[in-house]
Amino acid sequence: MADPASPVVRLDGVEHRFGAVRAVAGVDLAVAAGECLGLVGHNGAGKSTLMHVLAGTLRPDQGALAVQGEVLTGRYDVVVAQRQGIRCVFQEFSLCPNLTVAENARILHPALTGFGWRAQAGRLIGEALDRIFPGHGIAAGDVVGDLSIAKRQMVEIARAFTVTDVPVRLVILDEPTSSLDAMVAGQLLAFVRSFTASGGSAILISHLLGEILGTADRIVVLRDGQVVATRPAAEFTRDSLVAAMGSVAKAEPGARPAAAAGRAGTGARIRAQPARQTDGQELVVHPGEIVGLAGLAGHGQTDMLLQLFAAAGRRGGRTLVAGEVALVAGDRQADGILPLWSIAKNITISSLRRMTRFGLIDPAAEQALASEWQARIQIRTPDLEHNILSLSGGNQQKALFARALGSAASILLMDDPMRGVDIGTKQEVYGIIRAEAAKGRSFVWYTTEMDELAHCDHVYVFRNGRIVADLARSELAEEKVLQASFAEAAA
Amino acid sequence: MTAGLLTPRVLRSLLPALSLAVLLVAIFYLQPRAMSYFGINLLLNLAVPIALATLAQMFILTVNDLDLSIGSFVSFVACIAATWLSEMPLLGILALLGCILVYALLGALIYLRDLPSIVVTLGMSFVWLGLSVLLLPTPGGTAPGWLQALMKLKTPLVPFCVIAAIVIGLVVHLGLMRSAHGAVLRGAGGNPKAVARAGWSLLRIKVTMFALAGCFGVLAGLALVGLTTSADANIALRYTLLSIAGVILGGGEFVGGRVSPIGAVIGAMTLTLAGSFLSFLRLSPDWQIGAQGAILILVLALRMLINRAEARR
Amino acid sequence: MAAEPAWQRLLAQPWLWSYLAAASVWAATIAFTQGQGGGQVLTAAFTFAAFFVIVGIGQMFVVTLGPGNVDLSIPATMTLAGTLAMRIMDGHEALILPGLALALGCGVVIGAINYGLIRALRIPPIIATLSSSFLIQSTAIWYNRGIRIKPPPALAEFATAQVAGVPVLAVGVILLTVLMHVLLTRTRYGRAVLAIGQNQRAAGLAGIPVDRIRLGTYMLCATLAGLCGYVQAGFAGGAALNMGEEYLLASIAVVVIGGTSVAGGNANVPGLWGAALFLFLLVTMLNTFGLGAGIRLVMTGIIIIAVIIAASGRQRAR
Amino acid sequence: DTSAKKIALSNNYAGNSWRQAMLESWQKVTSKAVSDGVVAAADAFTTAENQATEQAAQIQNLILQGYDAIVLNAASPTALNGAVKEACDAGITVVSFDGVVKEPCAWRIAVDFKQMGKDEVTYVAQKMPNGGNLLEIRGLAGVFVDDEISAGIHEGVAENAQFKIVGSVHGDWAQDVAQKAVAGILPSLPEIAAVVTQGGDGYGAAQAFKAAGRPTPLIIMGNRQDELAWWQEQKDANGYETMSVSIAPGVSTLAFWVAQAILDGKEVPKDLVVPFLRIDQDTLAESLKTTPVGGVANVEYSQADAQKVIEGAQ
Ligand SMILES: Nc1ncnc2c1ncn2[C@@H]1O[C@H](COP(=O)(O)OP(=O)(O)OP(=O)(O)O)[C@@H](O)[C@H]1O
Ligand SMILES: Nc1ncnc2c1ncn2[C@@H]1O[C@H](COP(=O)(O)OP(=O)(O)OP(=O)(O)O)[C@@H](O)[C@H]1O
Ligand SMILES: [Mg+2]
Ligand SMILES: [Mg+2]
Repeated sequence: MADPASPVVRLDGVEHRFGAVRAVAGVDLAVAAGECLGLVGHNGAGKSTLMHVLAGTLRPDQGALAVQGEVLTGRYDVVVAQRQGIRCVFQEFSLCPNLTVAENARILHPALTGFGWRAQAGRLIGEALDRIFPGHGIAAGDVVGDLSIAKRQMVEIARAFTVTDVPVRLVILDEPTSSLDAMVAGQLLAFVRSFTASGGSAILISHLLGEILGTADRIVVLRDGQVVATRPAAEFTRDSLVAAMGSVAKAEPGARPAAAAGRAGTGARIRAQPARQTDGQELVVHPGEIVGLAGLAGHGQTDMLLQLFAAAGRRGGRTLVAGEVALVAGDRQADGILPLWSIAKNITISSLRRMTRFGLIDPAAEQALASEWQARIQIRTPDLEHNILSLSGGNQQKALFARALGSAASILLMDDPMRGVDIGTKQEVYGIIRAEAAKGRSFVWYTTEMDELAHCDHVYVFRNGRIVADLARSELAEEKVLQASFAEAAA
Repeated sequence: MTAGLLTPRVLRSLLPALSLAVLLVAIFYLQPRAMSYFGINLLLNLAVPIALATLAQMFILTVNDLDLSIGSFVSFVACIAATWLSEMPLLGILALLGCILVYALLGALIYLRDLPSIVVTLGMSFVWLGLSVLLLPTPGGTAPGWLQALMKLKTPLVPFCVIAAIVIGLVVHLGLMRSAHGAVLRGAGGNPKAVARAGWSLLRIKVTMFALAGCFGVLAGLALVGLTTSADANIALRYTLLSIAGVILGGGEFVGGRVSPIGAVIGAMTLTLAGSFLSFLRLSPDWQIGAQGAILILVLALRMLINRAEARR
Repeated sequence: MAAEPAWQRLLAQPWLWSYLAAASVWAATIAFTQGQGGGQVLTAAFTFAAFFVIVGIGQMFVVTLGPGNVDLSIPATMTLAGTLAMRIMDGHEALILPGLALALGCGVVIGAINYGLIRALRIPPIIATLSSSFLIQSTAIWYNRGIRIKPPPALAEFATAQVAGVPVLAVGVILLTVLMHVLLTRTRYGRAVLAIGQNQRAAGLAGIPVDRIRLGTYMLCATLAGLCGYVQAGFAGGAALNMGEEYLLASIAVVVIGGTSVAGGNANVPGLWGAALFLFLLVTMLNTFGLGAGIRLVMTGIIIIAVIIAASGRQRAR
Repeated sequence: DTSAKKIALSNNYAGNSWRQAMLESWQKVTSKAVSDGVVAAADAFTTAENQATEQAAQIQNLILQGYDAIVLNAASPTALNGAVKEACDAGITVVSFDGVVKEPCAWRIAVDFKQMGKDEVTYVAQKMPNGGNLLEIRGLAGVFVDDEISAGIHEGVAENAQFKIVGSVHGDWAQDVAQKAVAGILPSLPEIAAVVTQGGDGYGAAQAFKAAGRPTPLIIMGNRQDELAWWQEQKDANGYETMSVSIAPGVSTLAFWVAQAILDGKEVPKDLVVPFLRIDQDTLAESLKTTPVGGVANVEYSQADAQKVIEGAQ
């Protein structure tokens, strides 16, 4: 273990406010060389804000900051942080979508200039990608905007580990796995371990507590901007960690009774085939069903959801979608939030038809809907009229959830909707989903978390844009899903 | 994707060139005489200032701003070139440098006060026009001899205007698309926050881009007055719209730092040729104006068709 | 919720500065003439600003759809609608309403064509509307070659009527503005436009019928341009081929000076009046000062920039 | 013999009734000339935007198309010099009219715009020997014609010191713009005795005076039919007196015949002058009768007229 006496970075009494909100309320934090520090806390606990302070992109209102024992308070900013070898993979997408992978690497490295810089940058990022994510399938010349969200995330992570003139001392990973599937996430976590083993330091933020427990040496729990617990990871269990975060750990749900009448009974609400499907295998969804889409990220699940979304309200065609549809988008920055609007307006946009009287939107009904959902899934904000961007990442995701759940749609399409949502809220949302399904709503739920498939009545596993397995609830088992996800075409 | 060379990206970037080629072929078919050194020169020499103005606009669009004043700015430069630059060269050069400085300051102002560039440049368009009217109340003046000589240069084999267009396009391509610094400049259009988080000064980037735009605006004005030999306060007002259309036609986008210098040059040339193509058709005067619109629509529809065909493959 | 004091909310309005600018320009004019004609200048200002506002509303909705959205065919649409209506009415009072319907219908069709080009042929709006404006202008030329036909007297009277120094037309346009403000802020259509302007893809995925809304917006814009052409022809005693020329820049100017964001997703209707009055009064002020054309233009530009700087300072202070 | 020769008209603007009348006259006269076998072709070309750069490109295209002569109404007297020179170098005859070009190799059929401005003031002075305040409506800033007419007006005022220009606005040669500018400045002006214009803005000015509730001054008209009709109305009602002056759109046909004469090998001086078309109180009724409703008073020229103009200059 590293020597805690000479930390790589050290924060003392750091405080940061956004208007009336004390996002970080006096935090002491130190990271030792060779240490992987896990940082957990509910949505809006202040994790990202604290990391912004550490990365130099936000100036703390109070408190001191030291790197390698040198006190830098007051003259600390991004440039200084870079020069000290501190890198940050922010929670929000921080690549330039119009540039190639190699060019994005160059943005981080002022030293990459002169003749042949392009090849050098390509080599640098390529090597990093190979090291962290073997078999990533990303070329240095790819334009970032054309990549899937998972690949973009991989590029951003790999970029943080590239080295030119300054050695990398500390890498901050703010929910790096939220857009990655389990396999790629595993690659990353293994790499983080080897990185810290070779003397580097890392801060890892995640709402998947298993990742934290399995990767971090020490865990810091943040609640409402304050540190409430700091202990070696080995001293935490999943339950004690959840308790420290301030949520009540719920027992895993028992087996849901299979839909009483069986699938053949009622008429299907959705019948669809992926565009690339050749064998006639269909995706079928009945009223009141929760259908899961599984498989590795980027194998056609999102396309399937978009196909269903486009087919809604359209008569005829090969895809049958009988009913109104709402979607929880996977890429919340690009496809979800409306950045100029308040939280309330973001929530109500899909429900306005219900709130229109004599052609005019009824502000009271709007207010009521937003407040109702704020309470139901605990969106942390002093005022729903504040801009949506004032929410923490997880809370933005909750607002998008509220938008879809609050709408009148009978079919909900969910593209990995729990990205960045804290564990307490997840439990609430699982409950809501099950209750809504019981009322007859149908859910099509793409998830990268194996645990969540347990909530589904039926699971379709995708590979290479096709459905390769069709598992009823009774047949569901982790090995089967994994086997179907990876198996080379057998027949 | 089997064909390694013809990826969608390559095809997409070839589209502007393709539509230019189609237009050229159509013109040569209608008027074989145009297919000569002399003919190509006549067809394309006025495209050089437009291409320069289009590139100026492109620099501004790269950082998600829009310049509504480039037309009146080019006019003003032309007025300076036709008066001071030939009578008092030193004063003329200082004035032109001053113009570039004003552009750089505008960039700083727009960034620091977070102003909508479209309003600021709308205001500047009046300022430049007013200055032109003050400098040259009635059309006239004479371009410096060296400038006229340069623009009338008879290069061997390939007309000067073609060489100039290629050189301009390539230089900017190398500077903006291939250089290490160009990547940062474009990145600032794609995700300014990310660029700032990597430690770059957005202020410096804005100022650089606006100064470059001013620089190319000055070049456009000089090239124009070299061709027309004398100036007029209203001479290039149309360049504002032309330059925006040229960038877009060349595959650029209004936001997100997605631009293409070579595309922009080709876009400018396509717009110039579209007008010529029509005069070769000898339409009824009533419909000559409308046909300008129709030809633009045709050129773009053609690109859409190619795009579709490519998407289907 | 914590209620901000009313004055603070007022100060935060994006349109405030265009009104302040208009008021100060007017005050400067009146100071120069030592009080002479202040009321009459205002009457004229409201009369002419009304035309700017009509087209400004349409342009504002289009601009709000997001970056790159702009309608450059407004001048040509005005010309064609005015020309068509005047020629069909040919001075007959009985045809005033059919003439109006024709002018509006002309706008509807043009708007549909514009969006058809944008959508079906994937032509960027700026080039699509520029191209169609050439075609429309040609149609107007072909249709009556610039012959100037007088409007029916009743229409001309309505367009120029004043009650106690208050232009009737301006009152009508103020009512239209109120209606459009409600359309923008209180209806699903308005919300949809604002949402599309922020992020078209996200708006579509939130269930907004993006195509229908955009089509409707381009049609609304062209229809208002048609209306403006009709009223303008009634006001000026006939339609001229160049009657819309200055509306190209002016329509964009009133939108952006009025505080609507060119980046899309953020619009405001009241600002249009402030900006339109400001632009008219600015020209009047400089004319009254009797400055030369060059100085006048330079001053115009500098004042516009000064106003926008002042406005941004206020927004920052929030 | 010019029966094999081809003549082109290069026109920079078609967006007002004057230009439309000009194109119509051209069409009428030249199509007859073509069918009579005087020339082989006489095509008209108009640019989409009123811009010198576009017209320069158009001229270069006409060179490529092998026309023998280009008749030119230029967007700018100087900005086309480069293109005109190229045409001359290619052996093409260039005849400019209305908007003439300064390039020495081209012919010019000019109207003495300065004189026109001066004549307006002279007329006003004659009507109002006691003088008074004048309002000047100008055209488009930075354009040659605007400058010339205005200079003439100011010269006239300098010679008639009893007059004073108390207001000057730019109407951009568009009636609605002129009307707006006048309406804006009017409230701040003292009593106006007369309005001097550049043509086409008279009706709009009259409307603005009416809207402001001010007495109608003497307004110089610009030969548009609506102006003449209004004048006639006022004349019948209260004996209103004024004059109307402008260049006749049909001058394009004169330029055509001059170009034909040059191609025919005739000796033609480089600078020709045509008189402007003036309508006075006594010729009003007749002019109004021959002017199409909504159009412009016009005169078309024949080959013989052209001959006379050429001889007059020699
Ligand atoms: N730009 C901002 N403006 C105003 N308030 C903000 C802003 N950014 C964050 N906040 C507020 O600060 C608090 C802390 O947010 P932060 O993003 O640090 O939370 P987090 O712990 O990272 O949550 P998550 O797990 O959801 O990412 C939240 O209450 C949030 O609403
Ligand atoms: N969504 C919006 N985007 C931009 N500006 C807006 C928006 N909503 C309101 N405004 C501006 O704020 C001003 C005052 O808005 P305010 O909310 O008081 O109006 P309101 O009639 O109460 O509307 P609502 O009932 O929708 O809240 C409006 O005049 C408008 O200019
Ligand atoms: Mg966070
Ligand atoms: Mg309100």
